[in-house]
Amino acid sequence: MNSQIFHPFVIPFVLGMAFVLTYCLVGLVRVVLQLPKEDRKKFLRSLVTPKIAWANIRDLFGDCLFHVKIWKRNPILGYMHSAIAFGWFMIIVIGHIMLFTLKPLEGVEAEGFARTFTNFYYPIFYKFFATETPVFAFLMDFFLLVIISGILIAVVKKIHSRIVGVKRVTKFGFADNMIRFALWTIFPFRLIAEKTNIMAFWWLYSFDLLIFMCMLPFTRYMHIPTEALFILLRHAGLKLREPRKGYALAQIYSCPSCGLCIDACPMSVSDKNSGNTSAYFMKKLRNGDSAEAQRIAETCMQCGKCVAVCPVSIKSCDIKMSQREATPYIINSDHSYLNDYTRTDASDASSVLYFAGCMTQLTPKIMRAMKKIMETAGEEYEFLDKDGGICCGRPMMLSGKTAEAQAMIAKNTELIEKSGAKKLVLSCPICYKVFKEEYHLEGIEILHHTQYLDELVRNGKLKVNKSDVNYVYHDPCELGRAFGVYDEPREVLENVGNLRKAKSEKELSICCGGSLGSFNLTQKERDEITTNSVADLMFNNPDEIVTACPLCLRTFARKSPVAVIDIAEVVSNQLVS
Amino acid sequence: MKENILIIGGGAAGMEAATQLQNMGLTPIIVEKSDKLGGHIAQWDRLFPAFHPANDVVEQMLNQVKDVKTYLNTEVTDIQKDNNGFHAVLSNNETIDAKAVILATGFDVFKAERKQEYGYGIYNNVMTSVELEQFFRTGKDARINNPKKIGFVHCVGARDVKVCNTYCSKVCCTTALKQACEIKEVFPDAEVYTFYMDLRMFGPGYEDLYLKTQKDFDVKCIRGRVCEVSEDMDGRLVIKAEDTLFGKPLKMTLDVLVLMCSMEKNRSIDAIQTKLGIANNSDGFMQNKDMYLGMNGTSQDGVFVAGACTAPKSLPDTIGEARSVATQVFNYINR
Amino acid sequence: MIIEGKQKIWADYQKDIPDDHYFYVRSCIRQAFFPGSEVTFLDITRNKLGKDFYENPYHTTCGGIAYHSDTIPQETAMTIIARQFALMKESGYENYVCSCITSFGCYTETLETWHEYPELEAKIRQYLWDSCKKEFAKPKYLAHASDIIYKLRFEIAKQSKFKLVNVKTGKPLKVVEHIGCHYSKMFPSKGFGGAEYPHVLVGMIEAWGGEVVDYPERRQCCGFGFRQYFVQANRGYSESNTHKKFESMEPYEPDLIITNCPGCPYFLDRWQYVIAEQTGKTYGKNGYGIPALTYEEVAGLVMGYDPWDLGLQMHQVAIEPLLEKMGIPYDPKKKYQGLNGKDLGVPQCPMHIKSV
Amino acid sequence: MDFGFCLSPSSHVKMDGVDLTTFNRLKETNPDINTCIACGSCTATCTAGNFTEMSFRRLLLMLQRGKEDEAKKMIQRCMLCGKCTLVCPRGINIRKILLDITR
Repeated sequence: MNSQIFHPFVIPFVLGMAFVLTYCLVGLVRVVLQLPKEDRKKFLRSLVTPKIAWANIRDLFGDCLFHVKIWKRNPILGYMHSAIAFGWFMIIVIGHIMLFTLKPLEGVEAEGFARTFTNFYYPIFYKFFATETPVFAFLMDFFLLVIISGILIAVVKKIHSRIVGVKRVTKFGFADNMIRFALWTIFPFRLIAEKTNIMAFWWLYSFDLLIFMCMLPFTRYMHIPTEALFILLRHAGLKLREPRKGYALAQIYSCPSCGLCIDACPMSVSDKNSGNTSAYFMKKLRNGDSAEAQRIAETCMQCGKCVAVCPVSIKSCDIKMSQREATPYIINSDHSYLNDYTRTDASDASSVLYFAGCMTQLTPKIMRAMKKIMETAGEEYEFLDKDGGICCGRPMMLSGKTAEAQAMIAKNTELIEKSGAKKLVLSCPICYKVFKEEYHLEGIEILHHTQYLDELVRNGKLKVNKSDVNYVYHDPCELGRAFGVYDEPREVLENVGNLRKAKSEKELSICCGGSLGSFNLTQKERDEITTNSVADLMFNNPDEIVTACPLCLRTFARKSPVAVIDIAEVVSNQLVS
Repeated sequence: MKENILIIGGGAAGMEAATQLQNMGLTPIIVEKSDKLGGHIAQWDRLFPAFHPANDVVEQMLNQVKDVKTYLNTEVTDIQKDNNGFHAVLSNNETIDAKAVILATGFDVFKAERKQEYGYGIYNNVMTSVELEQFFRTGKDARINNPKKIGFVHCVGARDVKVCNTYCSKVCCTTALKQACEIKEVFPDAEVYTFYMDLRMFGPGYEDLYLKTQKDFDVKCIRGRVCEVSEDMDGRLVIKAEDTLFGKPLKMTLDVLVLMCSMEKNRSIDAIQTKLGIANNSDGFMQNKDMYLGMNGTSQDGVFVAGACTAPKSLPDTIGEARSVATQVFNYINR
Repeated sequence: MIIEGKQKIWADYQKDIPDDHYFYVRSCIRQAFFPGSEVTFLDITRNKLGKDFYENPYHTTCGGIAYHSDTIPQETAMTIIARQFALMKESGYENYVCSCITSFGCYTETLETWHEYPELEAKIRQYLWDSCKKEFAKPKYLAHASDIIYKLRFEIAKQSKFKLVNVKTGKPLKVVEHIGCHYSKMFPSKGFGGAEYPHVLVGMIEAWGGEVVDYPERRQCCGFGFRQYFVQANRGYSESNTHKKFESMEPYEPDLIITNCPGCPYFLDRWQYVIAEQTGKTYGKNGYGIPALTYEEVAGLVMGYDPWDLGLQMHQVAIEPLLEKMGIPYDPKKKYQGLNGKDLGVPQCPMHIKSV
Repeated sequence: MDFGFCLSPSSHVKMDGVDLTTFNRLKETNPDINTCIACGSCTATCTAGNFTEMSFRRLLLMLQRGKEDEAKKMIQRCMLCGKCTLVCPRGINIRKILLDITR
């Protein structure tokens, strides 16, 4: 091969590469600077702590290159992503190894542009400049073909996504479609250029890279560099502050609009609402369309399923919450009327305090069941909100009014601490989440009533007999996905009847549609979601649907062909008195 | 010989009864005091709850009775009963022998001027629901020229001891909302208010009409009976009512006020009715035998009643009763 | 406004009462409010129209002021009324006319109640006998003084020297008529024209050349009600009723208010001063109020009586603008002179409402 | 000059020219707001209603009768717990309306 070390066709590539590197560097600095001071310190410290560093490396390889999470979800998509990502990474690595072994500059006097940038472009176009040893040739061609195989799957996915097991695909703007074609054509051009050595293809190959590099920051492929930074930030355990700055900005740019969350989101049961899923939320945030971002943030039911399936584990729910917290409310709540409220029947001897919560006031059967259970178990119990009580504050926080929820939280805390209870039992997952995360109740164990029932059955305080009723259990979003409480309810149900599986279990369970999280969903839209969720539960046609949340109970009861019953009722019906 | 059945009143009840009797092989004879059949419903534009054109129904009914012997502009002046039936003398001096008599004289609209405080006939822009229905048919009424604010007053001449009508006239709530929607169609940017005590949307599809009135036509329903109407300097109407749900009296200026007048018994039949020995009930309507199994019968054998002459009725009720009176007469004839 | 509609109603509510031979009883407070009214009524009927109106010196209040203030039970009031009827019987009259609207309401109510409950009448007959040893007879016709003036309005018009017309512009005066609530609101059939559109004062205005103003708050009570204004703290409630009426009639710019009750002219007149003091607002032109007169005073003006003999200087709202409009001559100097020319002293002039 | 009494303002709601800006703003995003039949279920179930006279039914009326500042004071009591939305027989998205008022 000729012994040149420079040819003008490399210039477009070098320009593109320079542009994208500087852009990413500037972005990196900007994000880090946007972090509040203590978060920045925490982040930098996390880079050097061995445990976190190891986690970083593991995830950089696991997620960025091998896309392990996509494999778990959908193997074909998994292969497509890892083929392209890992394949590309390998040809760059092998290219640089060859560069250092071949040392092209040795003994050649070259100056100016060539001298400074040779190492930069040489590996990319090595075949043009130098011959290589068979081992390298084989490896380079092998990984090139791996990448092309990945791209072929991408083409198939574009033509008909169902073949690859994806129902809905994100609708892309002009830029995203343009860059997609650029990506598809880079490696075929390279293959042809290397095999036929026709100058036109080398130019095409270099220009393709230029287009790809220059457009990258403005398209979804920006997630390639940003995800790495996001992994580092995530492991540092930062808390999300504002919806478009710092940690959130990193997440916005690391969202690849892959669309997995669209299929997962319960709302995409209707075409109109599939436009309100997280993928589009991130796009709106990125395009700075804050009105639309606000609207979508307020339509989301906060069920957390998109976060559970997101291959890049972006916390879109938290970003939506911070978007709600940033809403300029003109009128603030005034709950001073709570100050002089005292419970008349406050007996401070009870060890177990049961807080029914507002929603359970509307499902009295749950309260009655809990009363019967606690009496049968001989528990020293007390009802905190027999006479209606005070809201736990979670719905207020769900609307972004964190500060205004504090009055309720403070008063409830005061009442709970005054009751001297050791154990606080909640029958509503919505309350459970706020008590676990926002309340500071020293020395008081906070339990959802599924955990409490499991504990009572396990330690023999409750004797139940097993009926032959086939139950299916629906995992409430705030109990399952939020806290991973999957097994206790299933343990309990195994003891009182036969438990059948729903089509989507545990962290994939479909939200009932009644969530208070969403402001905008109309009753009709919620019914569609409920019908879809009920169909999922009826998959193995159970006799009864068991829920562990009063809101799910009321929502399912409207659309379910079979009886919908709370887990406490199931147990109280099977008590051996 | 096919027995004659005398039907007094050629409205919806009379026509439908005649049609059914004809089908049963009897000979109905209709005596109608006005110049045409159809009664009140013939002057109606559209029917609730689905805005169905009224003359659709009336055409069909008229078509079915086209070869029934009918006397128009005629009244029964005298009637005797002897053992082989009824002997009636008409105002055109003809006589009719009939085996049975059906009173289907229907209702009169409450004279709105009796509610002086509403100023009907005194203030320029106060009209009744019947007149508004005429406006929808003809498109012309001196009182309506591009009104910006329109009010409907329910229960005018009903549920009101002061006018001695304590009964509910059943159909005016639904009619009011129907008309509210219709007038909103004609004047889309007008504000329309209805003043009600209870919105009695009793029938199938009526509650949907109520929801549609509120949501699609943005009609504001205020719970409070209008107590007083007066005219301000430029002839607009100042109404006073209490918004009882808000607990405060309110005052409002309107361009047009529509009074939902109640149904009252048609008094013109009183003479014949006494001759036949039929009394009135406490509401002033004809007293039928009993409200359940004897709703078409009366205290006199061979005398039957149908339609709004016994109580305020909607068109479906009237048609239903007309059909049931035909069978009662048929059974009576062949007993 | 469709005038035929009203005429139809007026035709329904006609009262056939004679226009002569009446036993006249006075009001217990009208002399205090507007002393000229009752004496003018008697002077017009007796001297100008030659009618027989007898007044028995022993007649008393009808008891309405106590009855409506809940200080005496109805039976006591009925016994007082029975005594009045007894005096009428002893004086040989069978037609009864009272000067006060509230009395008219009490008399009508009593007669109606006796009609419905004859045993109550017998009981009252017994009470009267036990207390005053008198027997009474129910009057053949009961009328209010304004009914009489209404019936004689055309005779008065014939003898009239002035019209309710603005002499400068020739246009009829815009006159607001306010009917006392007890006149026909309680028993519509007992008032000329019924309750909604009473004709008794409208008839006078039209007969004497004026033009009736029909403003929205026409039916609103003037707020006099004994129970309301006796206690000072409640008086604001009374004043607000009148205020509501004036706010409603203001755009019509009326020249005169004619009333037929003891309380209404007094409140419609006095509250204009209080409202002016409290809100700085007057309802007549350039700082004046709207004169509120009784029907007798208006009849007197129309028949050419001297304004000061009618006692118009006792009104709070200055009467001079009206006199100028009607072209009635008056001597400003004699405004505050007694019958024998004695100087009665000029009252302190209010801050906001002009009183010339 | 103190008379010992004063004019009491008319308790009448003047419907002519009543200020409906807030209500109309809410109507755009919640067309169902008109379908309220004032049955009072929301008020009966209201958590804040146990302690105060918070009443969404009354609040809607206040917004339509020109008593906006009263409405804005009342809404401060609301705990946004959402029970009203659950019980509303007309299916009105009450919680969203409560939020929209406060922005």
